[in-house]
Parts: sequence; C-alpha cells; structure tokens
Amino acid sequence: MPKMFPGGVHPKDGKALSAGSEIKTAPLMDKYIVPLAMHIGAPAKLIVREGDKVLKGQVLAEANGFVSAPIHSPTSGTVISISKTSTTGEMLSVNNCIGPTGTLIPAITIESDGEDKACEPLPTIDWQNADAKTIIDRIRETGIVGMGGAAFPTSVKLSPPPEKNIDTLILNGAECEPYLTADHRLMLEEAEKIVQGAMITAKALGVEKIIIGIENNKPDAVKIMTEVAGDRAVVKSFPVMYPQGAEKQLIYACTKRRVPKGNLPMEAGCVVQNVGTMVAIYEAVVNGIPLFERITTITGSPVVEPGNWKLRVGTTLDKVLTLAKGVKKDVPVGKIILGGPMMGMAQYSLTVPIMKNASGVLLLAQNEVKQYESLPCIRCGRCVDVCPMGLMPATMSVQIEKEQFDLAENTNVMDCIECGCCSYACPSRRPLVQLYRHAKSEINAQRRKNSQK
Amino acid sequence: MNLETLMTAVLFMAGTGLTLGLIIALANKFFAIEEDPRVEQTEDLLPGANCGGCGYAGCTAFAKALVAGGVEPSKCPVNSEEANSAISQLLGLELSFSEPHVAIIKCCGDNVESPEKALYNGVNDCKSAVLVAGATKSCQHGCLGLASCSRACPFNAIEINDKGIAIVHPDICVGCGKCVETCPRHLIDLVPKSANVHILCNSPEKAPLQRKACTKGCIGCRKCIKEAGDDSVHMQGFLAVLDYTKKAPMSIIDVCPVKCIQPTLGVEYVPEPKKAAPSVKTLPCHTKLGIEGTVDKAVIKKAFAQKVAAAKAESPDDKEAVADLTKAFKAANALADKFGAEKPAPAEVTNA
Amino acid sequence: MDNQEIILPDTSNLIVSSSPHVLNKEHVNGIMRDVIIAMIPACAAGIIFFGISAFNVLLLCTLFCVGLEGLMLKILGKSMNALKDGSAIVTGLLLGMNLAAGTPWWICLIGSILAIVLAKHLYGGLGYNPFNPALVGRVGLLIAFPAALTTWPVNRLSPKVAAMKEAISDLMNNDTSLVMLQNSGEFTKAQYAAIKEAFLNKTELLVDTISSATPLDAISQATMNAEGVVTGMPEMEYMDYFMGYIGGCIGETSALAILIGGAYLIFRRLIRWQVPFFYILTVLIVTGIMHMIHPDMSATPLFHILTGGLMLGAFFMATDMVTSPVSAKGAVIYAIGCGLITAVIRLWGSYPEGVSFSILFMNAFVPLIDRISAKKVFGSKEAAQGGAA
Amino acid sequence: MEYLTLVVGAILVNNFVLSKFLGICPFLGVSKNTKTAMGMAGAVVFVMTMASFVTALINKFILLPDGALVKADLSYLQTLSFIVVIASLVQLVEVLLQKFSPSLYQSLGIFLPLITTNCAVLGAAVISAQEGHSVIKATVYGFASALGFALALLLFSSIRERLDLAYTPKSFEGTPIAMITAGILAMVFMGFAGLA
Repeated sequence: MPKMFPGGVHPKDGKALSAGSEIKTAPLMDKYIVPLAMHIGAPAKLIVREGDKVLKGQVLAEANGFVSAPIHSPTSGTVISISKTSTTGEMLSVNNCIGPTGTLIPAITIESDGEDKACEPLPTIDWQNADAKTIIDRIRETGIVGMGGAAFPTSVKLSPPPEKNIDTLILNGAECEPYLTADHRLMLEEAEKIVQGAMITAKALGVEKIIIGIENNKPDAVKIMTEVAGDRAVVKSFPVMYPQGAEKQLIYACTKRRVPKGNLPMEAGCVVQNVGTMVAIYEAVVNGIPLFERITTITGSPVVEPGNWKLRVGTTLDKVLTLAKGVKKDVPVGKIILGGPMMGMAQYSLTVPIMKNASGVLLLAQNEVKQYESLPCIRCGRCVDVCPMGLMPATMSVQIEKEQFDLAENTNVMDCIECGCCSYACPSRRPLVQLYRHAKSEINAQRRKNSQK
Repeated sequence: MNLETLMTAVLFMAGTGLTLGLIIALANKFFAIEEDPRVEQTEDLLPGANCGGCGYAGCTAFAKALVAGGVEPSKCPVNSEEANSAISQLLGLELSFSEPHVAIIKCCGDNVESPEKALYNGVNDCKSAVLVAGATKSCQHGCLGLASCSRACPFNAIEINDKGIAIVHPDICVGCGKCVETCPRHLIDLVPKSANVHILCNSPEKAPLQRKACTKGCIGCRKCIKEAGDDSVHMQGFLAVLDYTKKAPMSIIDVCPVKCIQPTLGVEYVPEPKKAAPSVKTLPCHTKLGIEGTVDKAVIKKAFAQKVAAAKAESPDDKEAVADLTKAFKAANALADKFGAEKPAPAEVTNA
Repeated sequence: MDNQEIILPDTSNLIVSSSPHVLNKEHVNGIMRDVIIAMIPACAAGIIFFGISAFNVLLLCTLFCVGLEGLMLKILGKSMNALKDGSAIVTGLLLGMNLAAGTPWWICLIGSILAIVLAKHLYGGLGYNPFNPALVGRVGLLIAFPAALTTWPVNRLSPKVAAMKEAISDLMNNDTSLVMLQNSGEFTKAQYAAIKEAFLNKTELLVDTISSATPLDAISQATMNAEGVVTGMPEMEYMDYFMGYIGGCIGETSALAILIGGAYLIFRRLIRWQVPFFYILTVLIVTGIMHMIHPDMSATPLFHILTGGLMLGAFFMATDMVTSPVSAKGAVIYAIGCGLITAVIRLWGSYPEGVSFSILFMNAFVPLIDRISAKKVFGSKEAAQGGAA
Repeated sequence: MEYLTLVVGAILVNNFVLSKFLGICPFLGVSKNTKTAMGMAGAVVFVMTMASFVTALINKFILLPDGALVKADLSYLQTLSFIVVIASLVQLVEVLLQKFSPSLYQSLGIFLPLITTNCAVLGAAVISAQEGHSVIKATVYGFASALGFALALLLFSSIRERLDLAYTPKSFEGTPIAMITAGILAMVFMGFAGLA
C-alpha cells in the first residue's frame, strides 16, 4: 500500500505492552488536584471557595470567554485548597501544582469523602431532532475538549464561521503515536458510543459524510468499527506511518484534500475529532455526564503491569503508577513522559495531575534513553525527506542556532507541526523540535510586539 | 605634438564632457526627488562614523529617524554633548539628561543553592530550556545560567560564573537594555549605576516553598525593611524590593538571614562596628560559655537559661539586649541539636 | 502479587528533554564508519595495482589528516571527541585515493593541510564547509605541483607490464635487437630505458619507477593533422578499464571496486542515489553526442565513464553529505551540473581530468541550489489558490 | 559560433573576477547578502554593456588614427575618455535607482558610485579597445564579462550567506573567511583554463 502522505517515519511500535489489556476503571482516590488550565484558551474562572462541599460532576470553574472550557469535580468531597497562580505574584498555597509543561499552574485540591455521590445529571437531549445549538451548548457546558492531545475546546471547533462549507467529519482513530493504545482499546470496547457520538457531532456540524481513519496495525479495531458503523460512517484503514494521525496528514489521507498552508482544517471543508472526544460527547448529550474521566495508557518497559485505565482528571502521577503496580526493581527509570514518546512532555515530579488531554503515561528505562550530545548538522538530508509538512528542517535548524528568526520565518518554520520526525531521523542527535518551538515562540512574540506598535 | 592635434584633443574632451553633463542634468531634472533639508543638517552634526551604536544602519538612517521624531539624540553613544544639544535645537527636541543605567540580574541562587531537579538534555539556551518542563532548576523563577543574556550583550558585560549564575559587570555595561528582553524569567532590570546594594532575588514564592527551592531566596522576613528604616525597601507580596530612587543603606547586607542582599560587584562593603550594646554586655555566642567540648544538650540548655535569666533580671526593659539573647539562644539550640547526636561528654560546666 | 511492595520511580536523576524521546539508531559515527567500509574495495584495488607505495600514500594521508584534525580541535578549544566521528579518516582516505601511488610524503602533508585546516576547520569544522575538503586538497596540489600529480606509476597488472616482460624475454633469446625494439614505438622512452637497464644487468623489472600515461592523457595527446587523420589514439580495451589495469590515481582506476563500494553506500542509504546516477548519465550523454559528431577525434562515452576519476568522483566525492544539496530535487540539479562541467573540461579543457574541478564548482552552487530547490510546503499550492480546494 | 566562444570564454574561462581578478572591491564589499548583490550585478551589467558600446564607438570613430571623424591619432586619450563615459553612466544609474528603487539604492549605499572606479567596467572597455573588437563584438564582450561578474557575485554571496550561519573561528569571521572562499573559487575557475 503506498504511503498516504509525503515524509513520515517508522518508530518502534511498543504497543504490544498494553494493547492486550482491557480498560480498567481506576478506584476512588483520596485526593484529586484539578488544574484550572486544562485546555487551550483562557483558564476557567473559579466559582467555588475553599471549604465548599462539592458533588461529583459539579462545576468547579466556569469557562471565561468563548475559547475556554468549564472544569467539573471528579468526585464528591470538600475543596481543601485553591492555589492561585504565582505568575500574578499572589500568594501561593504550599501544595501548588506543577503542570505537564513544568510550570506552576493554578489548581483546586479536592479531598474525596469516599461516597463518590454524583450530582443529578443534565437532562438527555433527543439529538435526532434537536437543533445544532442545543447540542453545542451541551458540549460547551460539559467542558468537552479535544482528547487527542491538543485539548482545544470542542464547542469552538464545532461552530465554525458560517461561510466555511464543512462537508466531512473525520474521526481520528489512527493513534500513530507508539506505545499508546487508549484509542485502540476504546474502539474495541465502545464502538457503538463512538459512532453515536459521531452522529451527534455530524448533526451539530450539519454534515453527512463521516470517515473514521484507523492505522492497519489495529486490524481488530478496523473490523469492529466497520461492523458497528455499518452505513453510518466509512472506515478507512491506512498503512502504519507516523504521523498519520496529524490533522493535515489525516485529512489528506481520507479526502485527498490539502489544508492550505497557514490555515485551519475548515478551509479544506473538514473537521477532525478524536474517537475519545466522540465518547465524551455521547456521555454528555445522552447521559448528561460532564467530562472528568478519560482513558489513559500506562506503559513502558519499567512498568510492572502496563495497561489502559479510565482515570479521573486530577489523579496525580504517583497514584497513577501505583495503579500499574509501580516499577520493576531492576529497571531504573530514565524518563517519565505524559503523552507518547514522539510528542509527549517529559516530567520530573510525580505530583503532576492527569489532565483532560493526557493520552498516556510512558516510562522509559535508563538504557532506552541517553543524554545525547548534539553534533553540528552534516546536511545529510534525512530530515528533509521525512518532514511530513515538506519543510527544510536542516536549513531552519542552522538559522535558529544563530538566532536569525526572520530567516527561519521565511523558511516556513511557522508551519512546523512539531511531530518530531526530523529529530527522530537526525544522525547528529540535534534537538530540532526544541529549536523550532523556540523559534515559533520568538516569532509569535515578535508578531505580537509588531501588532501592538 | 603639433598644436593641431592638441587642439582636437582638448576640443574632443570638452565636447564629451559637455554632452554627458547635459544628459545628467536632464536626468536630474526628470527624476529629482526632494529630500528634507534638515536631514542633511542633522547628519553633519552626527559623528558620521556609521558605527550603528544607536541601533540604526548608519548616521544617515539615524538622522532620518531623528527628523522623523520619536528618537532622542542621546541615543548616539559616540556624539559629544554640544553636538547633541545642537541637534535638539535644530529639531526643537528637549534634551533629557538621563543618569547612566546599568543592568542587574536579580538572582543569586546558583546551582549549589538551588540545584537542578533533573538532568536537562537540550539546547543550551535559557529561552529554549524554559520550553522543556519549565527548566529543571529547583526555583521556578531563578536564573538558569545558560547565557541567553550574555550572548545577547553586544559589549560582553555579562559573565556566567562557574556555579552557573549570570553576573553583570557594571563597569563594562552601558545600559543598552538588549539583555532585558532576552531573559525568559524577567530577572534583569536597568538600575542607576550609582546604586551600591541590590536584593538578588525575584521569586514571589511564600517562605516554606521558597526554602525548598533555594537556600538564598528571600523569605520575606522584613529584617531589611526594619534595618533600612526609610521606605527604600518595601515588600511586594513575599519579596523585598528596593526602590532605587532612594539610596538604601549598605547595612541591610548583613541583616539579611539568607544573604540574598549583596553589594554591587566591585563595591567593597566594610560593615561598620555594631552599635554598642546598652548596659547589659551582649552575650557572646554560647561557645564562650566555656562549655566547649561538653556536648550534652541538656547541660547546654540549662547553663544558658541561667545566663538569660540573669541578664533579664539585670535590665528587664532593654528589648534590644533580650532580642540578641534569644537569637543567641536559638543559635545555641541549633548548634546543640547538631552536636547532640554524639555521645555526651561528662557534664562539667564552667560557669564562666 | 498484591501485597508485593509497590516501588515508585525515584525522581532524583530523571532525564528531561524536548520531544521526541525515542530516536533512531543511526549516528554520525556510524555513517562515517560505513563510508570507510565502502572505500575499502577501491583502496585494496589501488594497493594491489600499485604496491606498497600506494599503501604508504593512503596511510600517510590518513595519519596527517587525523593528526591535523586533533591539532586544530585543540587550537580552537573544541572538544576532542569530534575526532571520534571519523570524518578526518574519510577525508584522509579520499585524499589518498586522489593522489598517484608514488607521491612524496611532503605533498601528502600539504594536501592534508589544505584539506583539513583550510577547507574544513577554518569554516567551522564538520558540517559548515562549503567545499569538499579532499577535493580542495587535490585541486590545490594539482595546481601547485602539476608535475608531481601527473606522474602515474605503471599498474602492475596492466598489459603494458606484460608486454615489457615479454620484450625482455625476446631480447634474452636475441631474435630481436635493442635497436629494433626502440623504434617499434610501442614503449615510451622511460619504459624503453627500464627494459634496457633490466636486460643489460639482468635485474628484475622495477615496475614502480616507470611512469606511464593514463588513458585520458593518451587521448588528449592524440593530434588531428591537416587532413583529419588522427594519430596516437589508443585502442579501447574496456575490460582493462573496467577491472582497472590502467595507470591513474590510487583509488580511481578500478571501476569495479568503486561500484562495489557505491552499491554498499546506496544500499545503506548513506548517499542519495540520484547524484551518481545523473552525474554519470549526463557525462554519458554529452560525450555520446560529441562522439557522434566526430567519432574519430573524441573517445567513446563508455571510455569516459570507466577511465579517470569519474567513478570515484560520482560515488564518493560528489555525494559527500556536507557539500551536496539537502533535498533530492537539488541533488539532481547538482549532479547534472557536475556532469556537464566534467564533460566540458574533458572535451575542450586543457586539463585531462575534469572531475575534481566540476565537483568543486558545483559545491559553490550548492547554497544557491538549496535555495531554489527548497521543497514546497504541504498545502502551499492550495494557499496560493486562496481558500478551500 | 565565434561569438559563442567569446561569451563562454568571458563567463567561464577568463571570468573577470575569478580569473582576471578585476572588480574585486565590490565583489567582496557587496556580497553580504544576495539581494543587494543582485542589485549590484544588475547595475554593473547595465553600466558595463552601455560603457563598452559607447567606448567602442568613440574608440572606433574618434580615437583611432584612421578614425572617420578626426584625422589625428588620439588613442592616448583612451583611458581618460572611457572614465568620463563610465562616470556619467554611473551617475545616470544612480539617479534612476534613487527614483525607482530607493531600498536598493539604500542597501547598495557607497558601492553604487564606486562602480565608476570598478576596474571590471574600465577593464572590459580597455581590453576590447586594445584587441580592436568591432563595436558589436565589444558590446557582446562587455555584456558577457558583466554576466561573468554577476555569476561570480551570485555564487559568492549565496556562499557567504551560508557562512554567516557557520561557527567559523572568531578571528576568521566575516571578511577573512570570505577571502579564503574567493581564493578557493578562483582555484576552481583555473580548471576552465584553456577552454576556448
């Protein structure tokens, strides 16, 4: 089968570790640290105070502004402390919370009272003949965000400007990131909910065509999804190639359309949603349950018992690892990663909580990860061949090392999707993705400064 | 060379010169663009060295910017004062005499005081390091020492010392401000060159968290405010901040328990002798109690308590002395705890 | 199993880096090692053909290059483990393969200085040099010491040596005389003197000292007299050229050995296959056209491919990663350019061997080629059309 | 056919900059970035072609002894008159550039009036005068050698832009490394010797 998009790499699969184990629901924890900024956009606005009693699913913080999402309590209990952000210079409570990006983020600490009493769920919407607006309002109300890793508020994604003619909804079941099997297990066990969720989303978007893209290293998932979907959706199976699951590459694979450079997928008439988000939409619209749980893969060679778990938002990493029976004695841990090995973020403390977009907790042994010394670029061209966005990583990396960001800008560094293929393929072990993230933040800062002038 | 060829040569040259001159004059007429005369005049007043110190491509560009307004003549580091004032008269700008400023990096927590929490493996640049897990220094607000600022400094005035902390050399720094925006942790400020004492911490954290992150971080104990007396030092949340318009006394340096208040580099701080204690002889630290060698904690405490009671009885109203006593008492306790672990020697107390 | 005490990972020395966290196994040291392995067949062929003096030249060049690299790293204060990446060995071997077998040691030293010091470290070391160091060394020597660089020792296995041995045996049983041998015009003066000297004092034929012209030299001396009759054009023995029994630099003679090395390189994806393919194709086409126009004056295209430094240049020198374009499209333009220039110099230029000049000339074009052959960003066509496809 | 060898000869074989070493100062001065280098090359091509044409005319009809208009032998005036022509041409170009592309005028800066003293321009005129090229031949020669200059400048500026991104040793940054690169380029151009 020919490659579905230019470039791409084949990292070691590593899915066998956790592909076999069903999704297990995590027991109730004693304490949850729920961050306020779990999505792209403005952090949520607090509406509870320390000492308040809350029920499971109760709103702790509302969305402030259009691009934002509310936060719901993962369990019933009392709010024991609220840490304000230190960046605004206010007082910071002792148990502040280190976010996945390593910076201190505001968080609410909830001590569960053990009863796990849920507040009464929202009324079921008969989505067949409800209009789009009620569905989208319900999605915004229940705080649903993209579960693939971006955590972009779904309600915003489902209400594009009217003049954009969207005709296809694409479900991202590719899960091209090695080691992660959350979506795979979800497709095997909740196929019906996914398809129903897709129908609801299609209704909200006013779209008929639904395509579900799955990589063919998950044949069982492809089989089940095709059976369950029937004629309601088209299931397409793609050859395994990272980053098949990236938005632009998936749209090109499914519809042979290319998203115009520097634009959003809606320019190509498509909206891409993760299969996990579909289940969340189904739960919200049909059962009225807000989003405070997600499927996360806990895997890696040091983990005693890798598996897929339904975790509540706010479970800290140390509790997550105790679920997986901790680490093997003889395998020292080199890295702890939130997300997959290609795009995940390395952590250095176990107090980081699981957020709405945590698709996996990956532990790598010390022999699998070394401290590399990066050598100068020998222009071998491997990164140019593998870049799925058709960029020139070699030229850009040399420009950014010399801090020539204007040069890097017109070598199109802003189109980099940080998929990591170039760093993966680079024989000089150069930290290319970090260089491009640095360049992009510098160029954005420069653009903000120019727009203010 | 007969006269005739000479004449033809002169005639020819004159002819060519004339015709070509005519063409250029015509061209000048058609394609003339008028230029603001003041730009020429300003440019004459500028040194004309095209050194780029003002941040412009050369003197002509700087002159154009001056005429267009929004730029001060003093931006040109090379120009003399009279030339600057001449330019200001020409363009009607008021001349501002700003006191020379110097950059200061408000952090002294090097990798001994605030060690790395994890092994960082990536680009050796502060702004890039902050992108990866918020940089691995224990203090989230401290200087990472990866030399973004020293690379940005055109005059090489910032040096990274062996313990991984950036230090500005005030004698070299011209206060151009290029380093200020390169620091991802916003630790660099432009302060008057005359300031001789600085608070080298910028972390708003509360004391308990601060102590975990760095041993030299400001814990907000307000001692420096009390010492300074006037409001040259004030609290901003949990962080003591200097008001550089008022000169803070140098004595706050040794008042600070965590030693994060330090003199400016190159300024020698000689602590003048402490104020003479009032009637009660301030108690030397416990070692002079002659109980060196005895390590039994209880003995130390008992002997000391007698001393405190005696001093209190002597002059009950002198708070200063009592404060010193309690401080010495605490120091003794700390030391005792440290030594207390060893086998206590036979308790002979020399009540000195 | 449940009460088995759960150990949480200790977070004291975790590694923190930007994504991605898994990398492929390929490393620069590995690439350079493979390139060295690919060069072994050609070097071995050179040593077999030209004996111990070839080995000396190769060894000397490599030692000089590595030594100089170490020296430069120390002077520039860079870390010494840059030596471990083996790029100095590659440059040394390449330089050695570009020199004739009997080259004196001081020429090797000067060549190494030109290559490592001038062409590599003054530009900032591995990855920043625009010109291929080995070629800068060779072209510099070719211009500075034209004589030393163009004396080719006789190839042990070349038919010429067999003919000389046979001539001596003829003299032995004296059915032919020295005088007849001299004006048979079969041997150059130097070869004739060696035969006479070996015959007179009955010593073994000293092959190393005799020099012979390379096939390329031979055809460039062929002259066209007034009425278009060409004299002195050697007849083509393609088998000899292919196997390499001809005079020439150490590494360039045997096309077979180079092809083996080249296949290894392409198989291990260490070079872009487009560069050798289009380079040789262009030379084939241009020399082919010239051959059609006036067949007797210029040699057949196959001759041009198998002789001279074309094979060595196409597989090892033009494909040096640092000095060749980054994208595949750029590599094609680069290769065609090299081919054109090589053909032009060989057919009309005064130097018989155009390969080194053409590759260096195209190296100068590489920054330009990189700019014009930059890949188009995914979706830039649609952005140009403005709006949804 | 004869013009072809002339053109190839002027561009590749005895390239004005890299074989004849004429016009080195703008070659090193302007090649900091490719855009200004191309602006400079454009200006030089225009000036050189026009200059060759006009000087050939003057040389043919006035300066040479058997010249049509003037009987006397004024060939000793060659250099003087050529310089006057070139200077006025450059002045013309300067005015045009200032009007039509001020940004290029700004970036060329001092190097635009310097074309007057550019030995490549005068060189082309004097060489074609000495070799007695016909007017058309001289213009073609001027244009070809200007193209040679432009090629060398284009190559050199793109290499220099890449060198700016390299970690050259401190003492070699900027002009020294540019000189070395020019040296190697000249060495490569020697390969084309004896081509035409």
